[in-house]
Amino acid sequence: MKKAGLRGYIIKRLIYAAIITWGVVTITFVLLRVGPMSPADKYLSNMSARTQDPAQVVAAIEARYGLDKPIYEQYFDYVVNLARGDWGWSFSNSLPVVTLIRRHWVYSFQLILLSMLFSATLGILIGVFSAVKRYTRTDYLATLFSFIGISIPNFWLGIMLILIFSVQLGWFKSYYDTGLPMFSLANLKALVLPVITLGTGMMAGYTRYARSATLDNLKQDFVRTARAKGLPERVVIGKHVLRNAILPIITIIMFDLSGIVFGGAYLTEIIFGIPGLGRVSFNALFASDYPVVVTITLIGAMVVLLTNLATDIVYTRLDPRIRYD
Amino acid sequence: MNHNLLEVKNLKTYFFTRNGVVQAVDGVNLALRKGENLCLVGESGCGKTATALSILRLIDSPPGKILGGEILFHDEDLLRCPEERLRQIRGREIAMIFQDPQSSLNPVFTVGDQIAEPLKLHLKLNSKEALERARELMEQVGIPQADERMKDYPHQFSGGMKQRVMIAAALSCDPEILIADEPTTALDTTIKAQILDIFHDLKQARNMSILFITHDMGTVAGIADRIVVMYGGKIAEVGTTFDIFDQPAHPYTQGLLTCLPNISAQQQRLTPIPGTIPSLIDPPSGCIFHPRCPKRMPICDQEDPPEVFISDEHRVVCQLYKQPVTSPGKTGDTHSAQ
Amino acid sequence: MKGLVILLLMTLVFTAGCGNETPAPSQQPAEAGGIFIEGVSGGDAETLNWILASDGSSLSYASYTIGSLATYDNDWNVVLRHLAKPVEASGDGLTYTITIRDDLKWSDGTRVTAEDYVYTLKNLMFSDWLNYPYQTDWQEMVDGETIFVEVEAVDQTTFVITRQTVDPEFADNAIYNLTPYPKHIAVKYEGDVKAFTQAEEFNNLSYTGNLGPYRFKEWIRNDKYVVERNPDYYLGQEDDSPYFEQYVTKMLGTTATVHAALEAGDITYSGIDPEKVAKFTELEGINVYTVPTSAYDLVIYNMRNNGWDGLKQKEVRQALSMSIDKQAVINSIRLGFGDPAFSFIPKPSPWYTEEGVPKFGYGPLHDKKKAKEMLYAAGYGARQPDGSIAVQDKDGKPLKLTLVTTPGSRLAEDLAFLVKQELADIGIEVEVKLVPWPTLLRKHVMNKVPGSDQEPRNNNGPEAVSEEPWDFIVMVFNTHPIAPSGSRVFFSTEGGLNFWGYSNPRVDELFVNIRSKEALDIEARKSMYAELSQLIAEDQPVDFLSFPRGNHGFQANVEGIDVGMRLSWNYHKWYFSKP
Amino acid sequence: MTEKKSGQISDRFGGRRNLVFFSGLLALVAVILLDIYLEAQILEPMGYFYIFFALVATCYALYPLYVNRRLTRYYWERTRRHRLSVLGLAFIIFLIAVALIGPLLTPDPTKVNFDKKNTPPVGFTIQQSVFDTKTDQLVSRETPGTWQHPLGTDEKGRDMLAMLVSGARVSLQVGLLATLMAIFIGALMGVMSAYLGGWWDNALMRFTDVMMTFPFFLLLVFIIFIFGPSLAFIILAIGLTGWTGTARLVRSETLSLRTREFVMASKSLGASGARIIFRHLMPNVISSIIVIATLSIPGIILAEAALSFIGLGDPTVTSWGVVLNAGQRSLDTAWWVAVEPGIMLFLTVLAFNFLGDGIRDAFDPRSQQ
Repeated sequence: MKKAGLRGYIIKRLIYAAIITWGVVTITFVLLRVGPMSPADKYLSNMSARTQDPAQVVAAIEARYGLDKPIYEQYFDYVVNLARGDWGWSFSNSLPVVTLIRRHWVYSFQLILLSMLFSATLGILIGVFSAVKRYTRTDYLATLFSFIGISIPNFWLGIMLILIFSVQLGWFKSYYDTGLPMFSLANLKALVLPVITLGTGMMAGYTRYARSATLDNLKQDFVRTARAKGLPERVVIGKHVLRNAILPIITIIMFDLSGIVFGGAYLTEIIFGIPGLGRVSFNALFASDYPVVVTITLIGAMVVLLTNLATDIVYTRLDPRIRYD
Repeated sequence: MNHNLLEVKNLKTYFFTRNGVVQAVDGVNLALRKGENLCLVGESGCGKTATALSILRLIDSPPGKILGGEILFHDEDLLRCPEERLRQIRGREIAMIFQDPQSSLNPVFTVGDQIAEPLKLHLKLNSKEALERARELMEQVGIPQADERMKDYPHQFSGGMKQRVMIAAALSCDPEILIADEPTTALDTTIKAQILDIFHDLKQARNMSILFITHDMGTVAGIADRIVVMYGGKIAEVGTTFDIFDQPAHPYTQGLLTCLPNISAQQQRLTPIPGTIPSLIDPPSGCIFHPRCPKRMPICDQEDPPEVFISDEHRVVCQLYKQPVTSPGKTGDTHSAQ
Repeated sequence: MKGLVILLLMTLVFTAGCGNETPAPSQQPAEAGGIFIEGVSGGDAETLNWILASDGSSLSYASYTIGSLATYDNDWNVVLRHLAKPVEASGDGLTYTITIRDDLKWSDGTRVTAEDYVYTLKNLMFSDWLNYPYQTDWQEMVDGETIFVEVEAVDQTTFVITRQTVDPEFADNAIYNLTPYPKHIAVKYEGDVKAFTQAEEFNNLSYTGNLGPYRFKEWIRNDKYVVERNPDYYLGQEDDSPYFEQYVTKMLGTTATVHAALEAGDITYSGIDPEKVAKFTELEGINVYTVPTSAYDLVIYNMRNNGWDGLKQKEVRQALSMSIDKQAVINSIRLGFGDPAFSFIPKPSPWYTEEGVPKFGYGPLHDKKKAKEMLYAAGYGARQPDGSIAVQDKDGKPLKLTLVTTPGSRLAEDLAFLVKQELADIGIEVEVKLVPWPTLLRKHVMNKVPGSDQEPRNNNGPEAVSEEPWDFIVMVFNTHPIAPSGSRVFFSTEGGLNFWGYSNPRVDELFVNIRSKEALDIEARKSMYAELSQLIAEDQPVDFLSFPRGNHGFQANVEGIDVGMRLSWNYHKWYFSKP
Repeated sequence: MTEKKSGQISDRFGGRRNLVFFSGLLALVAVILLDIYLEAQILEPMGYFYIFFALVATCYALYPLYVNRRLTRYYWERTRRHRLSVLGLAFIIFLIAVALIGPLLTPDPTKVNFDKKNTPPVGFTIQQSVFDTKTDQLVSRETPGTWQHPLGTDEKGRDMLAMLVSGARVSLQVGLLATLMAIFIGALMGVMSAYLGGWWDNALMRFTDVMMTFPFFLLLVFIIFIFGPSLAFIILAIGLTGWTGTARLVRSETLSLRTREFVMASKSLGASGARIIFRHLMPNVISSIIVIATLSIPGIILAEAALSFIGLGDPTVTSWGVVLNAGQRSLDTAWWVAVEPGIMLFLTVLAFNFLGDGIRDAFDPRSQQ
């Protein structure tokens, strides 16, 4: 009964995921084709090229990128090629989009990973602490801090950090060097400001979630039971409360990926010149290199979809209370 | 010789809420003797639970705060001992069971773990030993297939079974005192009877002192040795089961008893106590029961009622009994409320 | 530096130029070692498959590994590169004989032959299927028809180019920039544009053998482009050059980041904003070199039918130019790092002249009062009771004109707002519209005759107009100082980039003459350029503002730099001094 | 007789208020279509937004607030308990005043003056390189702040104060109008989905899922880039991409309400679908909508600022993001250009967050204590 319910639930989620994937792919195709700049237009933005016969140029360039076929055939090719792992050819980088992404995703991943580690650890710590010390000055300070953290525009924070620590104090001047190992000291140092930039907002959010989740659970009867058993407070909080509070927090962290993290990482990479997918996408956008932009957006969507799916499924394992029907 | 295992003296526990100060427990005295089953009865919100929680200092703070009094356990004042010492007592010497087994068990740990937890903590058993002991305890409280079921999570148990788990966890370290805060309230009638049976057996088998808190006079009759009746954060009447049921002195106790369906008396209707429970933020002056009291006297809203000993074991706090039977001077329960 | 000089490439990014100071020659011998890092704030290149590239960065990236036939030094002398000897032009200016070195090799060891060049020209650059963007450099008009020049291989190292019309600047404009593709590899992709675009050898320059001082190592898009020392470099056989282990182009996002990196010593070289020059000059470890450039900024007047009518009158254009202060541009925007521009020929060019060139907006001809008088005379003003002139449209309404430029470039924005400020002084209100480059091209530059089924082009004849109306556009153009005749695309009536609709028969004639037999005579050409300068400055189809100077900051341990307009012409000989 | 008839008509729409709203909406759409058809600018695009905003605000905020004065007062009392939310509200009112009146008092924010460039705010003095025409040299000149430009000037000598005031107007416009768009679409989707149920519900919710799956900002950037950055379009695009959360919430609220007795009761009395939706469901989810609207505003203001910051803002308006973008470029020469708009942005977002938090607590039945 239970097993069947779980399997049914997972199958249902997978079917949804498939439908959503199809929707996402279709929308990206539409975006790709409504773009007013075709690669031919892009080519023609070089004014010297403009002296040639435009019709001939357009035909030649469209042939270069397979855009001369009827639209339904293009759609079909697009879907099939995506499935085959052929994500098109960058208009302005002279290489397959897939190669470009394979090169750059790690930098985004590193930034996001470090920021999440930083923000989740600190955020949960502060949130739990603030809940335990609720209605004290510490708590109010933590709450105010989280309000500030949520409200501070992260791109502005990035600039301010540069202004203070890089321009005025001269502490963090180095740039991220792809020639060095990803976790080399120099690169980690170069990532300090970006991680704070991206992490502060998230941390503030997690502080709030952690505080309210901890408060919710602190009110629960089982906390009293645990105390009545004579457990020290740190075990009561650290084991009984946190174990219950952590699931909703993790869910929120996972769901955060879509809006806050990707948007934030995008801006952070641009501000700090980290060669991740955000910066690639940004540069590609201004080069009107739509296949790259669209594919990165698509990847973002798929990451969101998969993490949500994974979170849902893992949740069923982690939280014994969940019922699947 | 002091045969009181636990003495609560002049306990005051207030809750400081946004709307005002709730005087949940206001000068309560009571004593639990070795091997007895003491029942604390009263309507909801009269301070029973707050009293019980105060004993182990489990009041949520804020908003609750224990303002004064003493709680003597083996002549040690639990209100003044360090937190560290208190933790050694909790679960080891004084265990507690709560009203709602549903929420009192942590949903994300297996019941086996939760029963074994105090064993590991207090008796320093290793995991294996603790789990083995937990299994035995589960069998003792009548959970079938304990082997299997200890790996289950609370939500896979029925309400009655959960309460058995709670009891097993409370009993794990063989405490001297068991405080049971309305352990049967959330249960069906038939399950309730089974749980009460366990309590009955416990007293027989282990000679354990039990502080049993309930609002249900019917439950009380079956298991109590002595009864404490509380009203509005204060003690109304204390006496043996026989005293209370046979010669209830306080009008409130009398009221409670008339509420009870009495089959032998062939009553047609239950007589509820008229009026509602008073606000403990702004309690009525004088006797707190006077607005609802059928035997109200003019003095009742003027003066605090005195504590009167009707017999050695039977005392009542009411103006009706103002001509005091002089106290024979037995120690223990006789501290004045003032 | 960038071996291929891109002619007339309209760009908002300045390339480096020429010099006015020479560092003391170093005592130390050059020695290989160290990594040279150039910091840039702009975007990345598009492709290393240079024939497909439509941007300057791509050509410059490729030039590190492949080089061209020749380049220029700071005195504009031709310096041979792949050439074994100077290009021999026949007396009638129609035949060019080109002899390449015999020690040039592809990566697979095969020799680079004249046939490779001929193939590259005929089968790739002149082909329909590849659409080489700069085909016009190799075309000529014969009997009203545009045809390609003739190319023929003579032997292993010699090939001949034959023209039917004379162009004295053909070598400068086209031949010296020529770079070959290996025929034996390229034939595999012939005719298949997709395969050619995606060909791995071409996209990572793995074929370039000993043709350039460096070899391709790594390209991380939007981050850095790395080339490493080529030990086989044909010029390095005697002097062991180049001396850097690697030459890195590092993209750093904003100029602020670039400046910080230079100051921190993370990079070796970068351009420096005028505001920062004083600061970097004072820094111990940094040398700042200021050199002229061949780019100029300008305000273009729309003389087509969708611009303000007044702009069609020469006097009105002169009046407007007269009220825009060139010195203010140089002082406030460039902080002094610039020279006033009066015509399209930059000052270091041998063809530069000021004789007879009116200097609107400079010195005595910067006169707002006189400008108003001229506008009044042209019918665009009313005399006020107090004798002053209120500038207004013919119908008596106040003048409101639109200036279009691209956002994101601080320079263009500053220029636009300065023009707005200057014209506000004579009573013309200017609305500044910031439009992204592609949109600007599509909506404001490209034009066609209304109602016709023409494909929009940059110049579709005098009747054509752009989709959106506009009055001024602020842009930056570039001129080849040795061969400025390429500017005919801007200023002749039929010029492919004359999108503002300028037409002067005498100018057209001069541009034709400059590419004819009579111009083979240097003096004759000089006088033609002088007349062109005078005519265009007189007509003011555009208001030339300034030729900026570039500021370049190097770590002080970089030796061997020949400071000048062509700052990096010998960059393979730069080296780090030992501490 | 006629009164009865009009009553019937309005009943079909779920009350007179809805009738007024839909007539207004219809008229607006007609004018827009006419505008497109005639290719004549009857109104600026922003004008339509304002009319729409006023229509919604009157029908669904001001009017009910006025009619239910007691309830309004009750919620106000509850909101007021949060001192921070009152503070937030005060700042927002101040900002609205600045946006409305400020432009009349400050100079033209687009007026450049290169002689006065990079003037620091009052009380600060900086050293900057200027070109000295007398010596033809680059000299370092001490530039003190002046009261003429209390907050300083930017690299083109534009007055920072004037630009910030203009930015306040833009941010509030975007924040309020785009939120309204998003909430309106979201609420409509949510209620429809819940009410229609079955296949429709499934389709609408999967579509919501698809939209939710896209990283919001990346999608927004792309759409704005493709269709061009004008303020009206930015508002539209944010509205069209930012509705998903509202749709989800409204759907679940409606679903839980749909089975309640009063809906059952009116169904059994034969009420029409529209009547049930507008008369019974909408008013009951409106408190959730108000809460989510207040809490969405800061995110939307930030989205516009971020777009402007990366160069995709409307170049014809001076928004805080645009100034910030310029400020980033001159970080090492004129720090205040980046600092000042950021502080305004931060305070505005903070104020809306404070207010939103207060309103949420006020409307949350769980925080009854």
